[in-house]
Amino acid sequence: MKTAVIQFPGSNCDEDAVKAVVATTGEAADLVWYTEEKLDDYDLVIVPGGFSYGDYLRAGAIARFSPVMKAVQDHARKGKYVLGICNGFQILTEAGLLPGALRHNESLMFQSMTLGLVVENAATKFTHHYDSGETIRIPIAHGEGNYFADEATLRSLEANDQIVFRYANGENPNGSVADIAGIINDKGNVLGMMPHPERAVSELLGSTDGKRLFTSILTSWRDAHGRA
Amino acid sequence: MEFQAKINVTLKDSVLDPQGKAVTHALHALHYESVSDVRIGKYMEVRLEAESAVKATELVHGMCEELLTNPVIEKYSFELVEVVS
Amino acid sequence: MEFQAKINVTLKDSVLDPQGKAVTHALHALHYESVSDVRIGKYMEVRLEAESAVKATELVHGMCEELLTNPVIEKYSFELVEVVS
Amino acid sequence: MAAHEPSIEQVKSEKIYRQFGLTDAEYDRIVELIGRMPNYVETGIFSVLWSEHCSYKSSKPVLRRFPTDGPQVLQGPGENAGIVDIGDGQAVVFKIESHNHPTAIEPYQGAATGVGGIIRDIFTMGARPVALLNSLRFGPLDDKRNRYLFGHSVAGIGGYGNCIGIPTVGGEVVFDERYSQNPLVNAMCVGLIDQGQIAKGYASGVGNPVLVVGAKTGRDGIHGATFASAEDPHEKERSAVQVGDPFMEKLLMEACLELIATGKVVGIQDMGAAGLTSSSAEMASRAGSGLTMDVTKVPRREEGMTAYEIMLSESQERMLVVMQQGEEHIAFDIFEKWGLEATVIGNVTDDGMLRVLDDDGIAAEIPVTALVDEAPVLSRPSLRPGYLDELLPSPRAWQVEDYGQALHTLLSTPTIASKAWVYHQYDALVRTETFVPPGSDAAVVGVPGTKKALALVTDGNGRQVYLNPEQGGAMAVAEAARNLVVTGAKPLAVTDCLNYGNPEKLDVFYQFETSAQGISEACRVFETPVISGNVSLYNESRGVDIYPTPVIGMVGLLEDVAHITTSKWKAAENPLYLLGDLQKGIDGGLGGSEFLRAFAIDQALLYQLPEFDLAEEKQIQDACLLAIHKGFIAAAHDVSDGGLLVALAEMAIDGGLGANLTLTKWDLNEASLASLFFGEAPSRIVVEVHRDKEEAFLKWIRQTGTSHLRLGEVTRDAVLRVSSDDGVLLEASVDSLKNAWQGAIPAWMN
Ligand SMILES: Nc1ncnc2c1ncn2[C@@H]1O[C@H](COP(=O)(O)OP(=O)(O)O)[C@@H](O)[C@H]1O
Ligand SMILES: [Mg+2]
Repeated sequence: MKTAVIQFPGSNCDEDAVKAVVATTGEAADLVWYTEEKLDDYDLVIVPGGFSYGDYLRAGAIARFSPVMKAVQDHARKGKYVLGICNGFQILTEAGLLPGALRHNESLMFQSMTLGLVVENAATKFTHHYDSGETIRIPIAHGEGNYFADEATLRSLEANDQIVFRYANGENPNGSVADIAGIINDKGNVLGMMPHPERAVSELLGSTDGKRLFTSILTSWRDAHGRA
Repeated sequence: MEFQAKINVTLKDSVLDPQGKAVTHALHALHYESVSDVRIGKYMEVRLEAESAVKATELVHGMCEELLTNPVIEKYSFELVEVVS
Repeated sequence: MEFQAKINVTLKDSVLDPQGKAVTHALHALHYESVSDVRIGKYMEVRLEAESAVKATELVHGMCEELLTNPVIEKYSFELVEVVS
Repeated sequence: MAAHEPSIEQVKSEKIYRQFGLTDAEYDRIVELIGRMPNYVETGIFSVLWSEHCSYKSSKPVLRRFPTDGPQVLQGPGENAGIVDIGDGQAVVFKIESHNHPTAIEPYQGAATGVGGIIRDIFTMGARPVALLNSLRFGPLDDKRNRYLFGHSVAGIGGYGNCIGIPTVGGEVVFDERYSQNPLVNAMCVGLIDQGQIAKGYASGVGNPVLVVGAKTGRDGIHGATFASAEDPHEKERSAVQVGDPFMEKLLMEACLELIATGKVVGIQDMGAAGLTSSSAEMASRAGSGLTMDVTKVPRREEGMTAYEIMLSESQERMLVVMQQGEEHIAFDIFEKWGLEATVIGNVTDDGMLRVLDDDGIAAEIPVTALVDEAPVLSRPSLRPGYLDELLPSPRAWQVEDYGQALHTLLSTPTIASKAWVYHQYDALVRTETFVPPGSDAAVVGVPGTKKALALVTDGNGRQVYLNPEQGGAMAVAEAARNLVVTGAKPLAVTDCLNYGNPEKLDVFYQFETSAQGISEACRVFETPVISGNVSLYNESRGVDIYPTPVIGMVGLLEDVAHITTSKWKAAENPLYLLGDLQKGIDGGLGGSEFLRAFAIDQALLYQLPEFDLAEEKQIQDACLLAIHKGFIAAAHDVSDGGLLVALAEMAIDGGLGANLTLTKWDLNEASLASLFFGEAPSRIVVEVHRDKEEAFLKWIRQTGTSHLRLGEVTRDAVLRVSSDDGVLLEASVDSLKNAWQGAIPAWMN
């Protein structure tokens, strides 16, 4: 499995994502500069966290127009994997790859802490190594993670099992509707989440609960490509 | 011709405005009890060159829809003035 | 009487506006090359009760200076309308 | 000369130099040095370079006494930041800086640009910034304006660090009336570097091009440096506020590190206080060269800027770079890749002159030595303040109705309470090397690719320094070292931020020089030389000075991440020990404590501090560190603000476990319990020992001759219980302690 981690000028979790992919899957990951127009060689594209363009105007608003995003759109359309983490999730919603929008946290404060997430859907290509309903601990760090979608969108997200992660009971840090922390598109190949699984991949970092996200993707890809 | 667009971006009525709520509280604490509601949005001043006011209006609508607002949660209105130098 | 104040808050001209700068660049990249400058500020709609327009104007000035703006870097202007229900 | 600028004669006759903060004597000295009367631009240049902020004219003679050498020191004070060897060809680069005055005017931007400035100091050296810390002082939270200053400063610190992607891993916050008018915001940055990559601020090599890189220059912060030294920030002109652009700084950082790595950079320096003026003068001074710069080539954001304004602007996110001649294109290419400007504005000369050109020719021409080497040095008079000799012996006895209640109250005083409200606004984990995030004694960040890690801390206690400047200064260093040691790290070196009131007052200057003396002594004992630092004077408003508040930033090394130790209790039945002398703790009494401040604020400044012995402190720290390295210790936490019970409560809350503590055979009558529980005598550490290693620990600790006392053991039952022979003295559920401790700051702020 080949992974591309997109690097916008203000990305800052790009190297962390590379490290996490290498550490958890043993497969290589490349940093890909935002001016790149082709991602054909890659199986998984990670849009990492950070402040792509200083997050001026709205988080992710400017990044979605950068050249590489056309390639990310293509990649997604072909059914290949796209994972947006934090700022990456914001960019994917701005780009229309995922429904809804991320508003300022209700507290109006940036919030950074490790908290509980409930795996709502463990049947996706990204989460099948988790148990459904399991609570895992993953760090968050964002100022605009307050997920919003209108009634109709919410209903269809629920109906199609597209809500993949919710903040555990009482731990919603930002006011997201329905405690939503991560969603997947209807085709099941684009996942966006505010928490940072790449920050939970070793005992030293305080949690290893992020590992299984990456290993889930790897085995999904291997199964689909008939590799061991 | 040079124009200035004064654009107001606000959250749609159906979207909660925590900032507005916080400011309302703060105003009450400062003894502005007669304030009943505050909504907070963005204000942008954009200077641009265009052949005509019609063309400029078109351009401003374009940039509002493409970049300056997120239609999932926001709406906008603007006023265009010609800049005479 | 009920009033609505529409307040625009902008950075003073001499103060750097990194947001405006970033948005200008982005607009250029989106082929709105004719945009020469963008300044980004805040827009607020405040509803309040007051005996008269004069009194309401006074109140709005008060809250702008006390809370809604930081006079060290920002300036503001507003428009007052009576709300007839 | 630009239109409307005062003439040379007017500068003199109308004493315009006074508005810039120059004295008559200083003006005369300038005339003598350059052999003529300075014009307006030259006067402005002199005024900023000779300001307290840039010239250190009051503090220089005092700073010279700091120990700055050691086998580990690769770069001491004098560069943009100090550098310390951590082995294997790598080094750690760090410095602390104040942004107090700007914060008082515009807390969000003031704090944010403070962070931006200190980050530039680190990557200027060629180092990759890996961690940020801060040290904050505000007035009490029951005041609305204090809450505004505190809330916005914290948001500004987070806003900058979070965006640029450097984790903010630690710091401290203290609330006291003395800081209401003069809040303190000190920011520290730590970077890592390969020793071969070190860059310096030298403008050498005749003909080499001088470039301005990064942001465009505007009228921001003109005279910020003088303003930083001015008495009352509120009177200061409003245009002096700078706005930070962390996104721009991120680009600038990446571009500069890429540029330095090419090896074609001769010298590089960030533009901090006094912008182009101080960066160019300092770079020329270090190299003994001259510089000629054409300010019309400097990219500007605003129209009609004069030479004066361009030279003095403090626009953020800019650097001055000297490249090897003919290699400019390397800079152009790299900066273009990052979407930034790099512009040649002049070149290095050998005539020792700082020469500024504008449209009209020469706007200023001053010998660099006159600006830098000849800057005034003051030997300010000082006088021991009378209050010091009127302090009463520290009281041991205090009437306390209910120790449990008193502990809850102490835990909910904002200075002691959990700072989670603060550090939850900081991204502490970006870079995925933060092994101990905020919330323990010191933060730990890994050194990528090795088993090593750095432990980082900032510490200071203004009230203690006020009560005993020399001892208080030494205690600040000791506390910083102790916080590193309990984390498992060996202290390496110090950066210091010296925040004081008006140095023209004899007693303030006494506090300054005497506390610096204490810092020096302690740094010698701990073998932690001072490698960088910053001085902030004139923290005074309406005649009231802040407490003398030296803040110590200290960095320690863990050779192996396996030694990382945190303060939270780990397992039930593990024994708890106190390292240090319990009787001395009792005898030390309540002088200088948070307890007095909380329960008898009118007496908070009446008493002497508990005794402090540097040699004893060092011995206890050495023993603690060795015990950790020998694998005896499950958790360790020093006794500081709030005293012994607060330290125990913090360990309990973090671990979610309780403890049974039995204090027998001590003279524990009413007359000594308060000081045992709440006194703040230094040199004490609580350790949780692995149950199966208790015997080995005891055998070993006895051999070292370290005072120690078994306090009791950890319990699964989350209750903190303290008893004596006479029965239970205190019993409190850890949950209720936790609520008091965690709820206090949010209750004020949300
Ligand atoms: N301003 C701050 N920024 C980041 N972390 C902070 C800040 N203030 C306090 N902390 C963190 O809270 C914890 C407790 O701080 P403090 O009570 O000062 O510790 P100590 O008494 O051990 O010096 C530490 O981990 C510290 O880094
Ligand atoms: Mg401590």
